[in-house]
Amino acid sequence: MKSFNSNGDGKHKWTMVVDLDRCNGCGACTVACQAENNIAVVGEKLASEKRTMSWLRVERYFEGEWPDLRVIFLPMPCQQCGNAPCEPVCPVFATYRNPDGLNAMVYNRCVGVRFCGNNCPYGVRKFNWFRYKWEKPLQEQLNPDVSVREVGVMEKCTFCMQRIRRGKDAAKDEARDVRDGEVVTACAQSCPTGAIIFGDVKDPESRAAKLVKSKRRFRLLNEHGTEPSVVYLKGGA
Amino acid sequence: MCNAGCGIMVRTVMGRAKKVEGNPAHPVNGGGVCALGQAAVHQLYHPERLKLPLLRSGPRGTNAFKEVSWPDALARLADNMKKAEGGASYAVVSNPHDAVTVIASKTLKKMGSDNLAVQGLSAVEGRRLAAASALHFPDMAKAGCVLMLGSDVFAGEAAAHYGDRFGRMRRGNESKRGMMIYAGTRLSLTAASADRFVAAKEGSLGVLALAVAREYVSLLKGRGTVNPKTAAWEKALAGNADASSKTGVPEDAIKKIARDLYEHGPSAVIAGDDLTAHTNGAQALAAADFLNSILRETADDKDGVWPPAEKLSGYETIRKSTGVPEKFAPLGPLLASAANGKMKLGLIIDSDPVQALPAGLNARKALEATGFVAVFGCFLNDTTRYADLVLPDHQFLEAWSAQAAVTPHGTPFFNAQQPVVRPLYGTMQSGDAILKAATMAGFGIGVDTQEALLLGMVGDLRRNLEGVPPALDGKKAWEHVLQRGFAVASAKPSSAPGGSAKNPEAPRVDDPLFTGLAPDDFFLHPYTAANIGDGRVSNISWLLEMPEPMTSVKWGSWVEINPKTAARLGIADGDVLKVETKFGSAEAPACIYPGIGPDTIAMPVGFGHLDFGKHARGRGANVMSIVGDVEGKGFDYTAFRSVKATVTKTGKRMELIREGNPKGDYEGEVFQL
Amino acid sequence: MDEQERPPQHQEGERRMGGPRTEMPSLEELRGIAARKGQLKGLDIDLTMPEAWLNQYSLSPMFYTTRAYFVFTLALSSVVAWGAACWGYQIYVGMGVAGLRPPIFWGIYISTFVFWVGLSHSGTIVSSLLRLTKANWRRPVLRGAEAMTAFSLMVASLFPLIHIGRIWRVYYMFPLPNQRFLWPNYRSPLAWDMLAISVYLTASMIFLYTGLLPDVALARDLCPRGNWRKKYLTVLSLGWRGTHRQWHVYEKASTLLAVGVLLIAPSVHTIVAWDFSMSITPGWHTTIFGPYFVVGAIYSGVAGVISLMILLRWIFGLGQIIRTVHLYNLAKLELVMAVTWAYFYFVEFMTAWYAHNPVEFRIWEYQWERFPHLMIVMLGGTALAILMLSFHKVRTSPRLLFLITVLINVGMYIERYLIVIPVLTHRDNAYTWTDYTPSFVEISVAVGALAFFLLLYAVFSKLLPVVTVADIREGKIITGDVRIGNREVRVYADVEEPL
Amino acid sequence: MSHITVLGLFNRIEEPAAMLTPLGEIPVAKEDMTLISVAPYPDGAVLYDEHHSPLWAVAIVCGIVGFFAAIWLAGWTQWQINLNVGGKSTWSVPPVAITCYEFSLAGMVLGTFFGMLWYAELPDWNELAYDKDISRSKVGFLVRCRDEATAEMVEEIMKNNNVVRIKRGRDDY
Repeated sequence: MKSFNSNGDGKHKWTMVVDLDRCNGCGACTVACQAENNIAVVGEKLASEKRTMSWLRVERYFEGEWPDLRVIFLPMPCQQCGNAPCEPVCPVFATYRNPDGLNAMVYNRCVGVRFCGNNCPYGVRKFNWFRYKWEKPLQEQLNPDVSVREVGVMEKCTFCMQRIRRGKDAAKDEARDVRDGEVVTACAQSCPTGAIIFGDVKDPESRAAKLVKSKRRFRLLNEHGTEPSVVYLKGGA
Repeated sequence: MCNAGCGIMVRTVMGRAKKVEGNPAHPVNGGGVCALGQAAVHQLYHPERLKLPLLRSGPRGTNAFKEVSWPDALARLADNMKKAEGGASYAVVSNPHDAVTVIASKTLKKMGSDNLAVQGLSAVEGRRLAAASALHFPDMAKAGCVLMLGSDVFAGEAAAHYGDRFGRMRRGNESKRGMMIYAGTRLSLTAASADRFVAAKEGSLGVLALAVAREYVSLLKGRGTVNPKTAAWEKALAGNADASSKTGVPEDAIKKIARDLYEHGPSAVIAGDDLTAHTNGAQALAAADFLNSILRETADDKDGVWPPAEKLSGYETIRKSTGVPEKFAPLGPLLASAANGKMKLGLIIDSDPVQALPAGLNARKALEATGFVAVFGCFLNDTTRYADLVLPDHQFLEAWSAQAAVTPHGTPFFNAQQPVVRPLYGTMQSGDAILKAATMAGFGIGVDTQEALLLGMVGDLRRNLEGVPPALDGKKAWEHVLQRGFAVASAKPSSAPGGSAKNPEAPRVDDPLFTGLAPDDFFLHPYTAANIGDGRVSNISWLLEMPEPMTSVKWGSWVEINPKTAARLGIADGDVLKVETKFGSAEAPACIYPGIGPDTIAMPVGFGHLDFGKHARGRGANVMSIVGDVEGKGFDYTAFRSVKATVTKTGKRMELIREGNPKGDYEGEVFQL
Repeated sequence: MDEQERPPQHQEGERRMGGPRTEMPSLEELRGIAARKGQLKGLDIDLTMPEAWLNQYSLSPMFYTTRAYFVFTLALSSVVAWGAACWGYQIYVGMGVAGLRPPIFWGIYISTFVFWVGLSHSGTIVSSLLRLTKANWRRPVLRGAEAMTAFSLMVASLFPLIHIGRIWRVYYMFPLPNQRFLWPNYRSPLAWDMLAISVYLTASMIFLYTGLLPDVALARDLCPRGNWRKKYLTVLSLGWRGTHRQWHVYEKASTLLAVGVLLIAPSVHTIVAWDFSMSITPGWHTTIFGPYFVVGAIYSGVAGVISLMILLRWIFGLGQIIRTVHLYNLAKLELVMAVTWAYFYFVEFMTAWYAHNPVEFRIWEYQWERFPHLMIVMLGGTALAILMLSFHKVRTSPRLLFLITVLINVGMYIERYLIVIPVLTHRDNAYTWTDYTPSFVEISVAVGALAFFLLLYAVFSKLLPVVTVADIREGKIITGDVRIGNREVRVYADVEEPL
Repeated sequence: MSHITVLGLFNRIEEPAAMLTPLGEIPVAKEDMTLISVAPYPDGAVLYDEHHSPLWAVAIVCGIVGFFAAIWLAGWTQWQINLNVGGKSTWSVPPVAITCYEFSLAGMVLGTFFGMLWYAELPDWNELAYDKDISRSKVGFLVRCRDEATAEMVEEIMKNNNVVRIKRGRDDY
């Protein structure tokens, strides 16, 4: 049964650093994610029921009153928690922590009890309420590296697992380690302000590894003991 | 899709475009791509794209067409070109720097007309095109403090560019954090990221610029910074004592801005629509320039906030070699003369003037009165309703093209673009179609295809591009540029004047004028939302489903209203409001939005298409249809924020589709940020 | 002989309470009914035999079917069919037809599940507790209570199936050996839940069946030749004869089963509570949930038993067997549970309110803001129950008892709704707050489930004896009247030697 | 060895109770007598149960079997499918404990039930000495006789004790 763990060698710990001081809330990451991960567009009616499938959203919080307003943008992907609350509640091992430090989601195993969604304090898990269709010829755009999810399964941000795998395969072919910056998630790649930095914190020279030591670092809802892999850097001077 | 000229790369698998990625080396976007750019692949595979030329079969205004063959369509276009020889033709394009614009411009000239206009050309953009001054190209990334005068750069065009520069400014260097102050009339997306938001009255930002300048100069004096011009500046700015009451910004807030600009330097001012979209816009822009000139002259600019004049001169070189027009016809007079029946041929290229231009400009009437209207584009839209011929264009991922432009921080560049996928349908590139028809009509410009034109361009250009070996011939040089996607124009010593070397002259800023129905009407504040931009992409479901960052509304338009005002008028979130101006009325649901002043309402542009595919048709209200014609002076632009509106409840309700919870977004402290 | 043929004396206490609602029909009357309605035509009961009335009474629900019953069953069946169709539609189209939306992944399917699991609790707990304590008034109540457990548990166990997104992959949750390393995760509370529910369902079915065994044999014997029931009754009775040996083992087994079931039942509802409290969701993650759920379950279950008993009395005219004294005793038990339950409410709300944990407090506020009517029904229902059940008059009035117990269960349903929903709508992440309204499909399925429960009961009453004849007989055997001075009292023999 | 069984039906429990002494004199052993009734009579009302049926032991053994089955199932699962879920330890105790509890009780209940059937010699659908009137509150008293002579003597005693009906059978229990 060791085959479960064979898709990672445990050499990496992928981490996303989100610099809130840089994030300007433009939402490019959201659409990049949508394009990369075959995320269905649900349409107006389902959107009005808040059933959008986006894996990454930019939350916006207001503080104060006109004209002394302060706004905080908070990009919210799956936090890939170290002690993920979503994992132990799954009755069929559809989600587990892989040796690369990611919350892997095995769509094929999922039966759709949705406990993981309830237990996620960040609210980043999405459920396939329906069979979503791609109107022709939009299906031509679908990324062949990412499966299109069936009705009745949970899905969520994977830290662009397919890109990680591609990067690792390329590195393996050339018999070297993965270089910093070789693997970037779609959101990090598209982010105009460079607010999202993706990397391997086990590589001490990586940008992410350096940034997670920043004095501005904090993690969301860490009081739940979830140990997220997404580290935020506090905004403001 | 947009005019910013970002460098993009497209990941393709088996001949299918999958994903748009930024070109990390490109001077505009530096590797990032905005949401609109990402959606290019969606546009490419959009189910509602046009596949064959369409000839009008019903009355105008109905979008009733029959399909015709390309030879037939081109013959008709050529016929009408012949008929319109002389000054009786015009063209509207969306991108001033694009190859198709060059073709349109050259063809029109051949036909004896110089009526080439750009849709939606804002004052800032117009000024930038005509710029000879580094004053308009401060680099935010290098600035220690930047004052945004109503410029919502993160939601407008070149969002990726400004995002990139902003990121660098803030945390390019962990030890030195750039500061951003935003002065404006609405808490825009850019204002949300600013360190300080200063709320000013509608149309008063020019006055604010002068007031800040005055405080800045007095600071200079007080702290003993010696500048020969200080006295002159002081004199020029002497008459702005009542700025605080005119702008609604308290005196100490103005002083604080000046102090920040002084202390955190090098500083710069970036002006935007809040400043210019009023009747006093030209003066206000001059005021902002004035402030910029002071900042530039007093700055210790070792970081290079201000581009050197010779760098900018490269733009003139590539502009000339590529044939990008220097000046465009002002839209207002052009459309007015078309409306008077003086135009026999109109070419509308990749733009939608009927939907996107203020109702006061009467684009619809102009098209109706034009003898023959040919529309080039990928989709049927509001403008094609008035077209005689619709010529389906390649989506840009299928097309050869090039742009010659200058980045907002003053780097002139030349973009070379090749098709990433084979054309899906029997479409033809607009440039090719125009060239073919023009050749048939006898107005040929010497090249047959857009691709040939591009080769010709590079032939002229190659010696002016950095990194292109001079030994390469035109074709090789083009391929060389294509490999990188772009080339930066090399700087040459130039005699062009850099900056405002002249003695300062006191800019004067008049009070803004407003067309309104009653004195206590609301200021109407149309703005560009970050999700669908100016409306050219509002048929793309990815973008419609992306929440507008500030309101988090998706799939529809809205009227932003201050919570207190709403409470006073008994308006609840989702109540459908009727917004009425002198020019008409529009209905949209209310969105209680804390980031807007109590005397203002704001509406996003780009909605309310009459026809733009099933996603855009009839979605929301088109705010431009109720915006008027108070013409600005000095540049070609419209003072589209000079309208006042009344707001009434219709009694209907329409729940806004929001991503976030309107109550919950005030409870951010849960995260202990 | 005469003495036994005579209808049983009313108990002393009962007479004080105003006596039974229906007078015992005389033998002649019984014969008359039999002749008139043809109901006993085939039924092989010799009405001249001693205690024939007992056989008649306990078996007549099986053999005597009115037109109203058919109409009622048909109506129930159509509701069930509609609910099933809605479920089918949901499977075909996707879970989206429910009103769920992120982050509200559990809706009324789960609250209904908890409700039915809760309702299932008292059946066996009451039954086994009364068995173990040898409470003699238990006897007529047993079957109804046990059947209620079995059926409500069957209905409850449907809900996880209705609720899951890919019902066609449900076997992933079972430990079935396979080649693909698909194995359930025992660290998930849902796996515990599934385990507990299936164990409880098995145990309560066995408990019900064991109790049924002698009565099935009775029905087999009394079933007329050629009646279609004969066959399955013969098979189900397993050849039970009632030898001394069989009775002896049976008694032992009953006691052991009662112990087993009594140990399983609280664990089941504790585990159902852990489905919630093992999460880290504020408002669910509380240590009180285990006992809170168990007490709530017994509270709602006893109310369910009372309602059902009264329904049985009314529908099958069993007033002679399920007498007011039984309802009176159950109502006393229910009063105790109501008070305990009120205490739990107090503890729960007090901590949330006083500690002012921001997330929990917001949920509390939201509950009052969004569901004030539900909160009032829920809290007021319990208060009213305590108030009313304190009155002797109420405890002896089936009509009032029925109203109160139904109100209690309505309140308990609301309680489950308010446990599941507001916690999910107002999570840690304020940006994701949203609202939930059950969709038409969800409501249809929930109503269909109620109808299914009633239908199961209705069908059960036609297939198997709905009253425990053997236990009542046993009660009669060990009962005698003793005269103390001028008063005759009924006494029960306890034949087992005390220590 | 073939037996003859005699089943007498009585109206009251006192009548078979009174027959014990005469029957003992024939002699008929206590093991050859049994009472068949529609409701349980207390032990000793007529007879005592002579058989030892340690049902509780069966229940406990089955419970223990369930316990170890659970350890095997939940424990083995965790050991073999060693996936990190939510940072829970590789061999997490609470799931095993809960599974053990449930399985033990399930084992106990199932053991009790099947043990009951075993000791009660059920199911047995053969035509056994029985009468439907037992379900109508008659008390049946069944005596197994070695030979015809004994059977006749037993019948005689039954008749002396107000028997309602007598049935004869062979090879019963």
